[in-house]
Amino acid sequence: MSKNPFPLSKDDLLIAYRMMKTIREFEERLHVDFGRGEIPGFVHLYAGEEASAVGIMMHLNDQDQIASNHRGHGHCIAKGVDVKEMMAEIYGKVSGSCRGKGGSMHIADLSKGMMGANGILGAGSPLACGAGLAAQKLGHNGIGMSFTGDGASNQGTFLESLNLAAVWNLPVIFVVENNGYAESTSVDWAVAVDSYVDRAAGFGLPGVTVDGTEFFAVYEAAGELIKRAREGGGPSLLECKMIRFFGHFEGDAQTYKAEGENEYNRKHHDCLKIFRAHVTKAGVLSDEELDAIDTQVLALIDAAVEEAISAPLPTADDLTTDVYVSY
Amino acid sequence: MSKNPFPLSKDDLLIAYRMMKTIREFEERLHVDFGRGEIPGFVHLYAGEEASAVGIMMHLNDQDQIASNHRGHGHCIAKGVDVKEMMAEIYGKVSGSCRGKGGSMHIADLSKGMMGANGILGAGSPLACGAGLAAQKLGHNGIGMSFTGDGASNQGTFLESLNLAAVWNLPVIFVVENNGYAESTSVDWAVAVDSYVDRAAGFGLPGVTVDGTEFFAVYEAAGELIKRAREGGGPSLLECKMIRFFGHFEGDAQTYKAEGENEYNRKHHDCLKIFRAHVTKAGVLSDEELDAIDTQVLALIDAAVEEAISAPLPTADDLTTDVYVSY
Amino acid sequence: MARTLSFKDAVNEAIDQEMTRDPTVIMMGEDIVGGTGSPGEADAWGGVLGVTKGLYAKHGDRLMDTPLSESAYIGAAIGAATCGLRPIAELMFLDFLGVCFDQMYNQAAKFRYMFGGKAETPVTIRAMVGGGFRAAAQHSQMLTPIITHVPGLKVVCPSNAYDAKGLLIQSIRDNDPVIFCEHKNLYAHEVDVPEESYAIPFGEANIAREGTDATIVAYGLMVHRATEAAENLAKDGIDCEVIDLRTLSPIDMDTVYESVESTGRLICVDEANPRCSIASDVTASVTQEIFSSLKAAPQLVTAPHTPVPFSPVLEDLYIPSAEQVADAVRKTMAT
Amino acid sequence: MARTLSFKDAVNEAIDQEMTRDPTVIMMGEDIVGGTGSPGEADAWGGVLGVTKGLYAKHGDRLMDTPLSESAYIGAAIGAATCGLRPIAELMFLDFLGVCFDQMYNQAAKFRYMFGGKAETPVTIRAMVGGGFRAAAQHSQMLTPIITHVPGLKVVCPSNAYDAKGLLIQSIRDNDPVIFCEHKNLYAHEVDVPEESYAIPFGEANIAREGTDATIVAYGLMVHRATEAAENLAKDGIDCEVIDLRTLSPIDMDTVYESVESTGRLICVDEANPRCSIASDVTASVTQEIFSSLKAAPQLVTAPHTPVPFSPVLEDLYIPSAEQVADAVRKTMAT
Ligand SMILES: Cc1ncc(C[n+]2csc(CCOP(=O)(O)OP(=O)(O)O)c2C)c(N)n1
Ligand SMILES: Cc1ncc(C[n+]2csc(CCOP(=O)(O)OP(=O)(O)O)c2C)c(N)n1
Ligand SMILES: [Mg+2]
Ligand SMILES: [Mg+2]
Repeated sequence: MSKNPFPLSKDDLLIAYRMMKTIREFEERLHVDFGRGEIPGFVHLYAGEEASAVGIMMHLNDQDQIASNHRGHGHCIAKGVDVKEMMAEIYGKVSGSCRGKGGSMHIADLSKGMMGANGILGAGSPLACGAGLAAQKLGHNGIGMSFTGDGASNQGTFLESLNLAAVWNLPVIFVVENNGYAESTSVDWAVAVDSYVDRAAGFGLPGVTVDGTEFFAVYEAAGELIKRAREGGGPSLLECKMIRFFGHFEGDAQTYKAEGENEYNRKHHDCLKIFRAHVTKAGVLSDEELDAIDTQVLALIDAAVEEAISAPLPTADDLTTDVYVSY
Repeated sequence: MSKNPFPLSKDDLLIAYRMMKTIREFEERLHVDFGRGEIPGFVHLYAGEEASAVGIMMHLNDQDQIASNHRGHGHCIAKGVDVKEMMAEIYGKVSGSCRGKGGSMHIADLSKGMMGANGILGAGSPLACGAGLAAQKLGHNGIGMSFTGDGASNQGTFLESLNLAAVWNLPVIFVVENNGYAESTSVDWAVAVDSYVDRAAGFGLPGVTVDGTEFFAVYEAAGELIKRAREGGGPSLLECKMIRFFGHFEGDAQTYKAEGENEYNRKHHDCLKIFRAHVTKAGVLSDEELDAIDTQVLALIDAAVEEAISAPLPTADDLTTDVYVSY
Repeated sequence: MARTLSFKDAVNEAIDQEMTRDPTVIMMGEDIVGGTGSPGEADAWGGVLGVTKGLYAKHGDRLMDTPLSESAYIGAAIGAATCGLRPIAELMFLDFLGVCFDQMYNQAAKFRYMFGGKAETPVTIRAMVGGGFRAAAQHSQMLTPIITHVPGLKVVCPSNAYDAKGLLIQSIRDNDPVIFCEHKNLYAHEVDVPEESYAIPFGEANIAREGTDATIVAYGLMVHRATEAAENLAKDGIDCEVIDLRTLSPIDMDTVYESVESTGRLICVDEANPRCSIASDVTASVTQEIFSSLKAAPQLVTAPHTPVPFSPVLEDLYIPSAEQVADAVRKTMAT
Repeated sequence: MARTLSFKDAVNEAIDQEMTRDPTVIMMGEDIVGGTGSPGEADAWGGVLGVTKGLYAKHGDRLMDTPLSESAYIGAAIGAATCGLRPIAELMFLDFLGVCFDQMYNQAAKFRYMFGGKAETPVTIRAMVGGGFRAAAQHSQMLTPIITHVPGLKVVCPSNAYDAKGLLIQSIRDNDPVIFCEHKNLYAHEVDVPEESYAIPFGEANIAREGTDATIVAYGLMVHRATEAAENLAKDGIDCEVIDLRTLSPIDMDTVYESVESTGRLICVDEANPRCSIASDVTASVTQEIFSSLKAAPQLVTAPHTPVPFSPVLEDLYIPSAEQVADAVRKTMAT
């Protein structure tokens, strides 16, 4: 086997691939099951964007906290939230990550450093500042990470947070996952600046733009910014340009997209295929190794769905618990 | 008399001086009367900052609308709101601009294009976008102007408005009146960017910084941006660096300022003195002409106070009127 | 001419007719046109559930997509309303009011009073409300009590397509700021709706069902639960009057008083959380004003004091049911 | 040892003692230190009315000034609360909640429920409330009903320095998000306050005055108006009980029920606007739960349904007076 030219060990490459693949299959499966009418509520899928979540999260530990958004499954999985519990949550079962009370848009697990998906655009950015502040005041070297889309980058909460993080020199990184659309509206129209580097500069922050379909590009850029933040260098912004394979949410007819756009992207800009090509071409991982992971992941997702379906529902008692710690 | 080197006619120079002087005396008088316990509520004085309001407002007509902030007296006077009604308002009288219901922080006169002082930081910026939108949709060439301080430039409402105005290409100008402090906090600390030109650029807007104690600098920069907006060129940001002669509000001990700061500024950075020096040195206006205005302004303010004091108070009937147009 | 129309289509028609009638009416919101700047179809969405679909084709740039900046665009709608336009702004879900509430309650609601009667703010803010969509804690709330508390705001929450059309037309024409609440679980509900334009005045409750034994007061989706309860109770010989408030501010307490004066019994049904709710508001007014007419303790039927849960089983328990309403009626009848 | 302390100093002392006791307590807000980055005195303000003055000298960087970005820093306090700190955030005036409300009601309030009990959010948000300062429509509101409506938030509104100290200490120690409302017109009011630290449990109303003829329920400044009314009525032989709710959520209805069961008469006094108010909330609960104890129609005394006017004469008419309270008592006694 040839020398590993990548900044990750072979083991870590396998972990990264497994995570990305897990996200992909989780989402593909939800897409199918939603179409069959088995999933309640609003479901926003992360398929196509996996390299961003995983490229970043490979640098984080449980002490680091992330604040996610409505499109949160990928962030959750990459941050280590239990996949079966997630699936059960989305099915509204009491065995879910949030005992069935949260659903797709509110999965959280603070013990894993996942502060919560969020149904309110931009709302996670101040929360991530809070995570950074806690790290700073408690004197550990954890960081806070805020994940928003291109659309949410026009929210006051997000913009105020850039300034606050800069003023307080917080160990926080603002990831803008730019998939070109906010619902049906184009980023080119809605975000009045050509480059997020300039938007960051408007708040005195360094900004970096990367191709978010390239795992290694994300991994390297995120690594530098995270290292900087851990060492007291302060906040920064990371834009990942990426592609949303599905509609805004399940049920979206996507007529605002160009003809053939999804097919083209699946073919040429699939971050999983790109990753596979890199690592196999370099001879560090083999197709067999990766295929084996694929099989295991599929089995995991199958099991997760089966267990979710057969898991018990919450009962009337659950309705009024967990509001207050004490009241 | 020598040739007029200024971009305003002699008549307009006299008008500008009279406005600035009116603002100054209005505020100086309030400072004294507040100290005597005669003025209720929170009062934020504009003294020292007159060149900004007047340098800008000389370009505007009644169709142009401005959205002001808590430090609004200067904007009101420069926009043509009746000085006696303003004084009566601050005294809580029924003859006031708002029938005594608004007070210092809520003076408005939409017929003069004054959409209101505002007690909520940043809240005027979206409203000014609305004025620009109305002009755009109604097809007249009016503009909207937003006035905020350096502190309020960190509010989400202000920041969102920059983006919205850019995306909709609204005829709106965002004036940041940077007087170095937000209450007691320094702009250098609280605004995480060295130049407002960069903050504007983060939203794709042109930004200009001027010395706001120099009437002519403000006048020229504002003129260009306003012309641009009227002609469909879109929004922009104008930073006026200026000096607040008094405390944040009346009653502020100002211990956060440097020793002698106020005295030094009064001596060297008084926009009225600077204006007088320019126009008399150029031989366009004489000290006698300006002194005559001073006398008239003092008389006006005296009369305004006297009338305000003797004006009738609102009565119980006024308490529950003017909430709805119909209910 | 009347035909059957869904709530959703009634809203669309009201906007269409008012935009046609009055050139100063404009509309803005997130994806209310849809596809702005995107490579595909223009007018791709018509709002997240397609309510405004087709209006762009008719009225063009008078409908505007917005960036995801509720404070800025709702504030802009409010500012424009004071400057000669009559804007409709869509706040996708009323649940999002937390990012733009200042513009609603400290600006729009207060201009007229703060400015001594010298400003008018004819803005309509449309927003989806309510549960049953399995949309969880941040997309399912009934925040009507919060906005009803605010003096200067008018609050509308129709229960059917007929009222939706007439009340939305009135909202757009009204010279005060109006928050127009559309229950997402009523969008598909159909009733007869005239084609021609009509306005339903604010502050006039509708007696959805006449009855003599007890008065059930409700609004929005709860009108249907109340009516269902009344139909079921009728089988047991209990004859309930159901009052649909239609507008929460102004509120038509006279109709409520008249009804309770004749029935002597009051049940208030509210999909909102219980504390400081519309249910408590109506109950308090009735007991203060016509206490001696009451034959028994008034009953409040509301959601529990918790956020809205996601799991369908829990959400179904959360939203007041016809059964809960019937139980409350039976309780008042027992004394 | 007790000595006389003002409400303002009691707040300061509570924060001081908790910061000394617990290293995870931090505090942030606009100018709560004052002078950050400015050339003059550090700790120049201690908040806009000097409430936190002196704390920076003792606790240093654990008190932090903020940029004027309420959503960001209050959200940061909330986020930090889920990550091991116990932050106190000052929202200068509760009137400003419109620019940061989402963080309060959709985030802090809902985490625990949405996340299935797995999050705790021990954050305290201090804010000034109420009128009488001639601060006009956007700085004088009593928005307690809006926050009390929200499940997941606890709401505290003390009427005196003793309660302020004990309830603020409890707020900081409490593991749920608490909105701590400080009436700006009570800051100078003094009572005996022990030097040592003590916590007053939530959900325990205080009987400010015992009486047998009628029950007056109030909170904050209104407790003083109610007590004044009671003293005046006593001269006419009417003996009122005055209940100070102290915490609005949780609310101690048992104490109210017990009192009304013995007096048979209820008057609710609320500085807030009337619709969906604390007054209507308490009235509705009483009528639903102990209807048969009521001898007469309950009376609500609130501000009118208008914004707060600026002019001192109008503002004095706006805020419920002891006279209005007494009139309401007389009205209930007449039947
Ligand atoms: C405050 C707020 N406004 C609007 C919405 C409705 N909404 C949910 S997702 C979305 C689009 C978000 O776009 P973007 O931030 O680019 O994220 P993406 O969906 O592309 O991942 C909108 C408008 C919301 N959830 N919260
Ligand atoms: C949303 C909001 N937050 C806080 C305040 C309190 N406040 C009033 S003025 C002020 C400082 C404003 O500073 P700046 O914007 O620089 O204006 P300046 O007073 O210097 O003219 C603050 C914090 C407010 N009125 N509104
Ligand atoms: Mg996007
Ligand atoms: Mg300033």
